[in-house]
Amino acid sequence: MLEIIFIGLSVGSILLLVALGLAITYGAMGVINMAHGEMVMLGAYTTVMAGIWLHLGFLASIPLAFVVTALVGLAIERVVVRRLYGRLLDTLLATWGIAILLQQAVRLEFGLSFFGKHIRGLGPGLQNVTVPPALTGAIMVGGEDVNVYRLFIIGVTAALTALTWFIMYRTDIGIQVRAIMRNPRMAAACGVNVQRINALTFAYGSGLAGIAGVMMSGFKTVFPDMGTSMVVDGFLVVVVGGVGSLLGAVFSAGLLGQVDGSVASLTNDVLARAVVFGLVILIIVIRPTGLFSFKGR
Amino acid sequence: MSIKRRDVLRGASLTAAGLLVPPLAAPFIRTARAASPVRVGVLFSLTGGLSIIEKSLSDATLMAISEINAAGGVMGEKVEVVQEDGASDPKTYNEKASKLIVEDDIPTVFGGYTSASRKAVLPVFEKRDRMFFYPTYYEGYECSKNVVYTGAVPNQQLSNFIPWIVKTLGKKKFFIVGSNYIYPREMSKVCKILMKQNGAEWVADEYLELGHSEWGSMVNKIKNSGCDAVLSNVVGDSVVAFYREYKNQGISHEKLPICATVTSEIEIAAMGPEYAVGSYTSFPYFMAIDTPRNKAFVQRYRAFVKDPKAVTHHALESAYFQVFLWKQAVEKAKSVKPDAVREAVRGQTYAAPGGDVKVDVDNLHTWLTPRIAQWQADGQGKIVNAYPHPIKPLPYVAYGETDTNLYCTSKGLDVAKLRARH
Amino acid sequence: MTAALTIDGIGVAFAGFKAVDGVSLVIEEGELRVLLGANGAGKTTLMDLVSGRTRATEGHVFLYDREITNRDEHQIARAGLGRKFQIPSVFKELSVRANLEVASCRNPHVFANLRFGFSRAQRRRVDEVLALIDLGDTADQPAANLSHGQTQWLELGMLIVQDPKVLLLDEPTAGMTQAETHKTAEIIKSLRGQHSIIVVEHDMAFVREIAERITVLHLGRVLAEGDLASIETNEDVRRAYLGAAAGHG
Amino acid sequence: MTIQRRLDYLCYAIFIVAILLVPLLLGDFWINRMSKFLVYGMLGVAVSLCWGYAGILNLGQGLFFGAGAYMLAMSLKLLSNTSMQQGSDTPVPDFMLWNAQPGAPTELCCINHGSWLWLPFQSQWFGILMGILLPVTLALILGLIVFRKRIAGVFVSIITLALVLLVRLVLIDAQPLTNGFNGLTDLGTLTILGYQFDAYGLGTYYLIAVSLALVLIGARMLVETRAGLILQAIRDDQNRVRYLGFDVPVYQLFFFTVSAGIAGYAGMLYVVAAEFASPTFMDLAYSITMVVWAAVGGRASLLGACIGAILINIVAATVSETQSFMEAWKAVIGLVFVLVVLYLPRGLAGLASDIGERIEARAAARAATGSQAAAMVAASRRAP
Repeated sequence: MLEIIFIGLSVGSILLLVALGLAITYGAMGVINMAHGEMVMLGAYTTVMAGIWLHLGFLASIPLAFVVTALVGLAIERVVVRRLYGRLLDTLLATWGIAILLQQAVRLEFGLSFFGKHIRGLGPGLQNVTVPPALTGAIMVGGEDVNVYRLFIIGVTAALTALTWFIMYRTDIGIQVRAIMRNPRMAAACGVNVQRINALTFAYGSGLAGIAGVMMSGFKTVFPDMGTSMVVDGFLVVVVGGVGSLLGAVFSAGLLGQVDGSVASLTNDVLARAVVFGLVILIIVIRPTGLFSFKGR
Repeated sequence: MSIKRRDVLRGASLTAAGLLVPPLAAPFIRTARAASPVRVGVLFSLTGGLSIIEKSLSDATLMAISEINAAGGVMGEKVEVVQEDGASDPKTYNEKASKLIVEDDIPTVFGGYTSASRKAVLPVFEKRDRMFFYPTYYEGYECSKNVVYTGAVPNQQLSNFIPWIVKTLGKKKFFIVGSNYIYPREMSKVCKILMKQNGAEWVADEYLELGHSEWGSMVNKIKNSGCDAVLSNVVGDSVVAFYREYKNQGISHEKLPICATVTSEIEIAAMGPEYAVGSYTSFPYFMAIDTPRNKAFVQRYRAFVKDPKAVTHHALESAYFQVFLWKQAVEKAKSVKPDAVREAVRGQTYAAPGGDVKVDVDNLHTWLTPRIAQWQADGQGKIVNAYPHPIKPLPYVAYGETDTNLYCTSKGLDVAKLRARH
Repeated sequence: MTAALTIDGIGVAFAGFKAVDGVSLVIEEGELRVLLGANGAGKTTLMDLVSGRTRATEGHVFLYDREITNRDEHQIARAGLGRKFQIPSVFKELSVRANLEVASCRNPHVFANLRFGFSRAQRRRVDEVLALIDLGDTADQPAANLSHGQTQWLELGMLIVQDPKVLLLDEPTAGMTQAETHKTAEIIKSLRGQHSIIVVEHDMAFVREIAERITVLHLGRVLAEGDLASIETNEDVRRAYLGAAAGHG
Repeated sequence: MTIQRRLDYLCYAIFIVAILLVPLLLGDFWINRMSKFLVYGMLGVAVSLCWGYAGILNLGQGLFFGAGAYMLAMSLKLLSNTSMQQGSDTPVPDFMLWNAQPGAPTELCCINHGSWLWLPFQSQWFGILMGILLPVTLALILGLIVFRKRIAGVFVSIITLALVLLVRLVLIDAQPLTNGFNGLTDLGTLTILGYQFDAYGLGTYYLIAVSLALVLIGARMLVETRAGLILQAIRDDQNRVRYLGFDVPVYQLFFFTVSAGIAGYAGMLYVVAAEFASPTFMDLAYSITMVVWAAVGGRASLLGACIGAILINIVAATVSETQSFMEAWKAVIGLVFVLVVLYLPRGLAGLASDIGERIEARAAARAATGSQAAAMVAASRRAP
């Protein structure tokens, strides 16, 4: 029983890890960022590249991945997303295009493969990330083997959630972000530099995805398409939780994770996926605004 | 500002127009081709999720062709390649196959990886009677006169594997796990037959969505199932997550080994060998096969793809040698016509990197040598068991086909035998 | 005289706060009633209750002798009640004429509307109203191109085409210039007699121009009711409304 | 009738004539390929109707497309000779024999649990009927729930998205019934009144081209009715429409269902042209791709969305078959998506109407200056 709860908790934390960045970019900014999964992918590739070219360890890649993906996010915001605020569904389509571009960029080694140049760590194949031995294997807790890496992910997710909460609710920038969330024009009238805050928020959301990428690289496979399925799960979590509600995202990730984990343990993984999708539909039908919601833009 | 925007708009529309005009005209312009009499199609996914494997198959095929051309070509003619991208999507596969066959009028195509892609292109080849060389291990139950199958069928991966696990490793209780599609399900069917024959049993037969990477509950089930070996038919990128989760839940391959039918050098390199050390895979080819011929092959491949760390694997080797089988058939028949190639390729033998192979005269599948390898810390398999010689492919082995009682012969499928079975 | 709209002790509470608390009103057929009240007095909420946007927790609403309490908006509309919103709402991407045409569909069912064009009578009516609201020149432009005042008139025009028995007008002159306000008053006065009308307004000049009978709401209750003169001299109203509304100027 | 509308109708006429004439210029392969692309065009119409006119962004259009495709494919599968060859007397799909337990009866009724569901598909007409009926019914049920609950905007998109993922999952898992991941291949040929629709033949092309023309005209007529006008009003402001007395969910439901029916019909036609049905029809990426086609063409224009879908596919096919773009063509397509959303928010149709307006304005200006010049000339003549 304890094992099942732990698995559910861990599935939930992985969902939350990806959803956290989305909860920021979608919830706070009204941008459906379909390229969020590709940010996760870039984070994972940063880990791969840092290992090969800079001989950086796994843990050292975390801040690096944050910076790299945040910068990419910043660039995307500057070039594309900025022109699309308020056109929710257009952001979906444009970022879908960006997602394809990013996947191809990695697959084609940023175009160098055309000139017969190859960069190790890029290209269409699977990549390897070495996880420090301390994070592999299991430790005994109360007579049960507990997966150390999953514990680590739960810890990182908790820390990032706490950090995000702190930024959003306890700092000046957070107040400005929340002001923009509720009424961007009013916020602008009150002297908030909306453009700057939007750019920072988007970069931060992307950076979180980058960290998620580092985490994923340690136990999933690193390849150019790895992000596609993650972004969908992430959106389901955010929408079920209630757009713009950090607490909602935490709660819904926990809920969907537990449902997935326990159904998978009791029956099978395919049914578990089906139940999760069904549950998501049910929740949106019953509470279209999500479990936790407030009226935003 | 407004002028600027209008300029941008105009620029964009010009770009769009520029992009649109040539394709619109394309169907009407017949480009004059330097018509080599020897043209082949190459159809693998260069984009999309499956390109992680299929790109390497495509590279191996192109390498074989360039080697043939360097050595003077086929019947004195350089082989001309028309390549298309299957885009990891059966719809695209189907469309590109018909492009190669109907539009370009190419008699022989090398390609395909998943069963879904093969099934999507098959009608195109059969209706127009062209040849398709398919390099991937697959589930069997197919008897097309338009396909030369150069990968393993279940009996070539399992007939030695299960008995060896039971007798040599002393394992009696299997947990069967696979991706949720036809190949793993069919493999599991053959496994169960062999388990019964060898006095072993299975405690579970579980499936996961293709591409699924959340293994927490499945590995937990394995741990609590009381099995003493895991038979894995898990495919693709799920494999990496599986082996990692396995170790991270504290299971060791020493006590409870994963015995896999799909895990190849590619996945081992991606997960990091430390997660796989001690586990087993059954394939006709491993990169570690210690012959000068194979070592030279690996070196040539690495040079060809300009990647000193590139790995070779079973489907890749098949993708490579099947081009030579085709070359020999063409030279024997002195024709590239599909009919002629089909008849000439029957019984062709070739000294492939992994050992001798032969196209079966009856069912157009390939004689291969089953091998079992145990994965080592360097990411290579140590071959712990091998047949002394290639064995006959039996695509209907799950339905009672044996060496002496063939269902699929050069005359086609013997329906009566299959019917008797049902 | 028959009662066109009867509101009987209606009320609603939001999280314990009674926004409208047992309001009763009777609008006679053909009457033009002005609803006055400070911000938060419950005017818009009362409109929401009557038109079905908000569900009442107590009381009843009758349109002539038909009860419409807590029905869906479209059922209430079909029963003969039209409403104009405080923030003008028109179909921005449709032409001005199309806006009116939508309102002129008599049969609300989808299959009944699977036909082209509009009857001669409908088209004539649309043209008349276009003339009345002075938008004849812009009839083929998208409604998004209209000025704020024109948008208000277009919405008013849609209500006229819809031809309901009872009209609820929520601040029809909000944001208008003096000339526009005057024009609006003319339009509304031209409707008097054919429709029973409730107007919510702050602009006392406008109220003076159109008002016959006035009801004053305060804190969700009816404070006073009577003609202009009696309301203007009512002590309670002076204290509650004019005092509180001083900020409105 | 305004000039713009007249031009609009002219575009429809040109398009329809073009698709009827184009096969005269094409070889077998391009006829087949264009057949498929016209089906995509039909999907563009369905998306535009739902999204551009009703304001409902359905990210699960693939569900209806796939449902239509599978229904017809099931019938055609039973007509295929591979079903007979694999060791059974009555037509049973080959994969059922393959998945069957040893010793199971080889009858469609009872070879496995649920195989009886295939029984009515022995009639080709049942398959054709279901190809429309199933998507329509699915849309009705889904729409009833969603629109009555006044769920709108991105939430509808998320529900449809989750639904298509759910159905795809179940479809793949029900392998003994559906052949799972491999889909239904080796199909028989659709035969109507003795005529066989060969995938590469002109017959199939014209079946699809005429269907597309009819769907296009039908959809256009539909949005020109009063109901269509009301629908667009709903897209702009639901509440206003409610207060005019219309039952908004019924209108949304009606057009959502029509759109689903078109998508289902497109699915059937696709099966005829491509000769297989696959669970990838229900891939999320495919559904999103359809939406992007419509966006490129112009979501608010039925013809625009239709042409957009066809053009994008021609571009994609051509770029991907250009040797130097072989591996990069998806990046090119991605770039086109981004550029279109940024610079052509109303798609190619918007661009076309802008150009039309500019030409009109310029012509008007020229006419004005022309008459001015003539007046000056006249004036100068009069001068001594």
